[in-house]
Amino acid sequence: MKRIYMDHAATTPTDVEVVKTMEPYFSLKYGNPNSIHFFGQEARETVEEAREKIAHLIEANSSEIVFTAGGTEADNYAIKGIAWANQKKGNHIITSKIEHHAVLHSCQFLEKQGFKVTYLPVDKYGLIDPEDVKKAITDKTILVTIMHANNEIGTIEPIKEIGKVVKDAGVYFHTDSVQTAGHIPIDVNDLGVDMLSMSGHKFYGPNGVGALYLRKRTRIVNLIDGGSQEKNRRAGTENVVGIVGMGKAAELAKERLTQGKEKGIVKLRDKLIQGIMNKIENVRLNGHPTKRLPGNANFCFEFIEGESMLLSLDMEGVAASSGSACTSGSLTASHVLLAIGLPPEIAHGSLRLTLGKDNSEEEVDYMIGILPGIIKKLRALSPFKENWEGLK
Amino acid sequence: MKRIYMDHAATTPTDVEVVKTMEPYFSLKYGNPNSIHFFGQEARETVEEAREKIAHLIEANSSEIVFTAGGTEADNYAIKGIAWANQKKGNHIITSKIEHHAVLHSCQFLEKQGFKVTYLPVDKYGLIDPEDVKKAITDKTILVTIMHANNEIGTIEPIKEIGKVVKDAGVYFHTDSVQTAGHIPIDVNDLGVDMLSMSGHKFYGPNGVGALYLRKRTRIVNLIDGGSQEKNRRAGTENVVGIVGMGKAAELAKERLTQGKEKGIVKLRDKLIQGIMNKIENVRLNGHPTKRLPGNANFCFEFIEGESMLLSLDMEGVAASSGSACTSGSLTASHVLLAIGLPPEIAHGSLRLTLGKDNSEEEVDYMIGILPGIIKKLRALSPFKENWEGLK
Amino acid sequence: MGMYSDKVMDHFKNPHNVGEIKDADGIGEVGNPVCGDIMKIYIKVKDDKIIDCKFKTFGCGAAIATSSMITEMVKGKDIDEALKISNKAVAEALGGLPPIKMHCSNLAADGLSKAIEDYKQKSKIKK
Amino acid sequence: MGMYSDKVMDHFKNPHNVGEIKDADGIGEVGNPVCGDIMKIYIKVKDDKIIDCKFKTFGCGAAIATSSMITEMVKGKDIDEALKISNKAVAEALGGLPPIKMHCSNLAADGLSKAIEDYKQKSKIKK
Ligand SMILES: Cc1ncc(COP(=O)(O)O)c(C=O)c1O
Ligand SMILES: Cc1ncc(COP(=O)(O)O)c(C=O)c1O
Repeated sequence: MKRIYMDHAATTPTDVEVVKTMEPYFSLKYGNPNSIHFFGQEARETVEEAREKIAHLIEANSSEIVFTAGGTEADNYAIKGIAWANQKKGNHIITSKIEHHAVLHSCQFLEKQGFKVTYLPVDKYGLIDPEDVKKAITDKTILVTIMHANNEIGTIEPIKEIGKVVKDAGVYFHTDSVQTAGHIPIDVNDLGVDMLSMSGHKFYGPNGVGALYLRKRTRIVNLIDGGSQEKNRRAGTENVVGIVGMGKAAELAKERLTQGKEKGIVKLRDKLIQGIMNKIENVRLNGHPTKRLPGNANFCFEFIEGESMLLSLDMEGVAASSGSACTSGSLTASHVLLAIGLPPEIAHGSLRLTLGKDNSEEEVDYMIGILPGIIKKLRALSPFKENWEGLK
Repeated sequence: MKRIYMDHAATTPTDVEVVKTMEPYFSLKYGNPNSIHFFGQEARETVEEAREKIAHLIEANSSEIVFTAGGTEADNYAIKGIAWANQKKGNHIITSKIEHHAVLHSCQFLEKQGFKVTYLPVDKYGLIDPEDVKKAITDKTILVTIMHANNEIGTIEPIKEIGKVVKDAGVYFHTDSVQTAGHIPIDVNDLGVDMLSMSGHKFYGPNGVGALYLRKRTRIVNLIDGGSQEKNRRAGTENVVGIVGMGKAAELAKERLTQGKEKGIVKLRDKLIQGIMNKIENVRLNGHPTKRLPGNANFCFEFIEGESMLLSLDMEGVAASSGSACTSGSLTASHVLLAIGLPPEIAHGSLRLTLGKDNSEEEVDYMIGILPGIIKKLRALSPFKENWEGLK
Repeated sequence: MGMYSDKVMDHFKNPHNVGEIKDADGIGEVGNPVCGDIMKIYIKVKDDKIIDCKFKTFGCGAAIATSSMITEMVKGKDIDEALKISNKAVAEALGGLPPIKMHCSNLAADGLSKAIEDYKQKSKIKK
Repeated sequence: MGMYSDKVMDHFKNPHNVGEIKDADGIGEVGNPVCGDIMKIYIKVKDDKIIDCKFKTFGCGAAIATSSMITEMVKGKDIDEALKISNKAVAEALGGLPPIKMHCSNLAADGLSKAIEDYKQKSKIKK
């Protein structure tokens, strides 16, 4: 069966060029970068080159990049590390209701350790109001952490505006850029952030590697203690292969962004959104119509549940995702969809299609072609439609 | 130049068979194991197979294996996680003076959070006395963490005996098996441990992946919060490629151990040790003569400093390591060599040669051949030898 | 491969007995839209024997497959026999369900019980 | 590739002026065996000009190379000129040192200063 992948927000295939770049580091150039012999120094050089490339992607200085095992670790490190290092100054953290669990659960961990956390609401598009951030800051606030773009509904937050507010208050500012790094242009100084999380596998790099941008002079305590790697900021033998791969992926992403390639994805996405909205009734687009990630399309289809859509799509060869409880392993619908004001029964009927650089127009057409039939078939099974309180 | 790698304790080349097993998961079978579509389920299955193989290597149940980003994370998770989860029961942790920094610095972090840590001494071979463990346990003790074998001097600790003492006291027991997993037979039930750390790149698997064996019903708090991966025990998109690779490496290691292949390495190691001890004066073997890792040889050469040996060896094509301050990036000599009672100036003159499965007898002979000349040349530069207080 | 057994997928692809029974003798509804699961089971009964059974379900693959399965298992059975069918038996008839689905989307037997209760209630009133 | 510049490695491979000067006019010792670095610099002086300089060093590559380098830099220089040589100048003459080595193994100029001081002390006594 021909398989179409429209789940790039979950993970991306590793670029074949990236794989080629990594290969020699498995069994030939396998040194530990901390070793002073030939093998080690060869690895060291490669790691530093990759660091440069990642810094370049976000217009940072390479000494401000710390490699981690992924986006989740970067988020945990930024949030817990700032909290532990600055607890004498204050115990208050500000975040939003629509953050990734890597951020939310890190905050909840800190609450158990005695910190206080404010979870800001969002509007119906999922946007956070910089004014709300301003109002929430107290003299106990030590950290604001707001995601750059939401992984489910694709909404891009006004980070630059929030950054100004946070800077005025003299508080540390972290953004989870896992969904934006490599996908839209980023300049850490323009955004005004002190920390920024990235994950290799979200932009055609390998999995198991990420990075935290850590602005010079940021007071932080380590999450992972041990050897003196990463200038004493993150212990553990460097994942040379992963780092090399993420570096190459950053280089390729920077090239695509310089060429404005993300605009092609936006076009395909808009075609997908229009096609689906035109052909299917009782459907809603989630997220902001324009302030959204290039590849993200997220819908709610009334009367039906997300997992059943995913199974049906999978049977037709299309890989997609949903915010339904069944697919998240939890019992409640996506916290993001609930935060934008959807009732649970609607939130369960969500479908996320995330396009990548290699999706074609034919694939989008195919999707627009098959979806109405699937929705119709599932709706025929549904006991709702009468006395439905969902949308409207 | 022909290059000889005798630094397998730092990192090992990834087995070519392992690399072959990983390759399809980069760009073809690239799903996120949490996705319910074809790509995701394909990845899920692979991850679970790898988990089985790793469990098999240490005679554990696969549900007790949690994947991490490496040995350091596994150590941090075990130590901090147990401390946080059991602080109502007590605040005392017991470890040894010769642990890896991943353990020592995790303990130091906890000391800053109010925990108390006992650092047990070792004898001249680096052995910890189970009696000392017993005496150190109080009613406040919640965790004992003692390494399975030391990474520098290769000494294998009496974990089974310590395990009995710890079990009698009803305390959690963790062992850092980063240097033993895949190198000597391990049975977690025989050892009597509740937790055991492993690292893929130390036994011909890839870097950036490790695992923590976590005995059922162990009360632990997460180190890395976020998604519900690894049954809510370790968040972050699974590093499928790394996990697959570590699984394959575990399978191959288990095969080698079943065939008793480590005995061949012991033979080579003993030849190396004898050759060097016979041909060079003022040299000392560090670590236990027999209770030591199959591949580990560690010496101190009087009057000279370790880094200069490494540079000289590297010029002759041999990759080795040392516990000298210069190579650790710190200012003091190896804490392990100091703990076994060596004076600093002797500890600075250490050389660690760690053999792997692919080192040949010719390579060992070559090493024995070149080392005396190198030592002689460096000693000619040394201002010591007169009024030397070092060994004896 | 796949999270569900082939039998589950068969029932999901081609669910049996979908629909409502206009003049049903009993209707059972279980689940909660907040959790993403609603099942409605309709039965037609003659001489305390179930002669027809249909369903409508809002829910995941397991919810749909278990609904479909029970409508098959129940036809022609006495209501007392039918009451003995457990959720577990439905899952077994489908070749098992993934662990996380065992307790959330496996409600069809409960739905059937409710439909039979409803039938008993109604027939009491009629008498 | 490598942690050290080619110049450092040249000096490490073939250190210049290794040894002691039996009848040295000044000897300087710096470093600390606890830190893994001891340098001993010997000078022979005539008319306040350094006519010979040798060293013995226990230490890492940088320690050995900087020792070797300074013995070259200093020969034929007036002692006042020689005193002006800084550790940094030695590192520069070697094409730089890795950052972590700048402050630990880069002591040769200090050793030389001590040797010159020793010479001055001794010559005072003689006078
Ligand atoms: C917004 C966001 N933050 C954090 C993460 C976590 O990244 P990873 O799974 O690579 O650790 C993800 C993806 O899962 C994400 O989309
Ligand atoms: C005994 C021991 N523990 C822990 C570690 C840390 O492992 P990793 O560097 O893979 O995180 C190492 C190796 O560096 C080790 O030898």
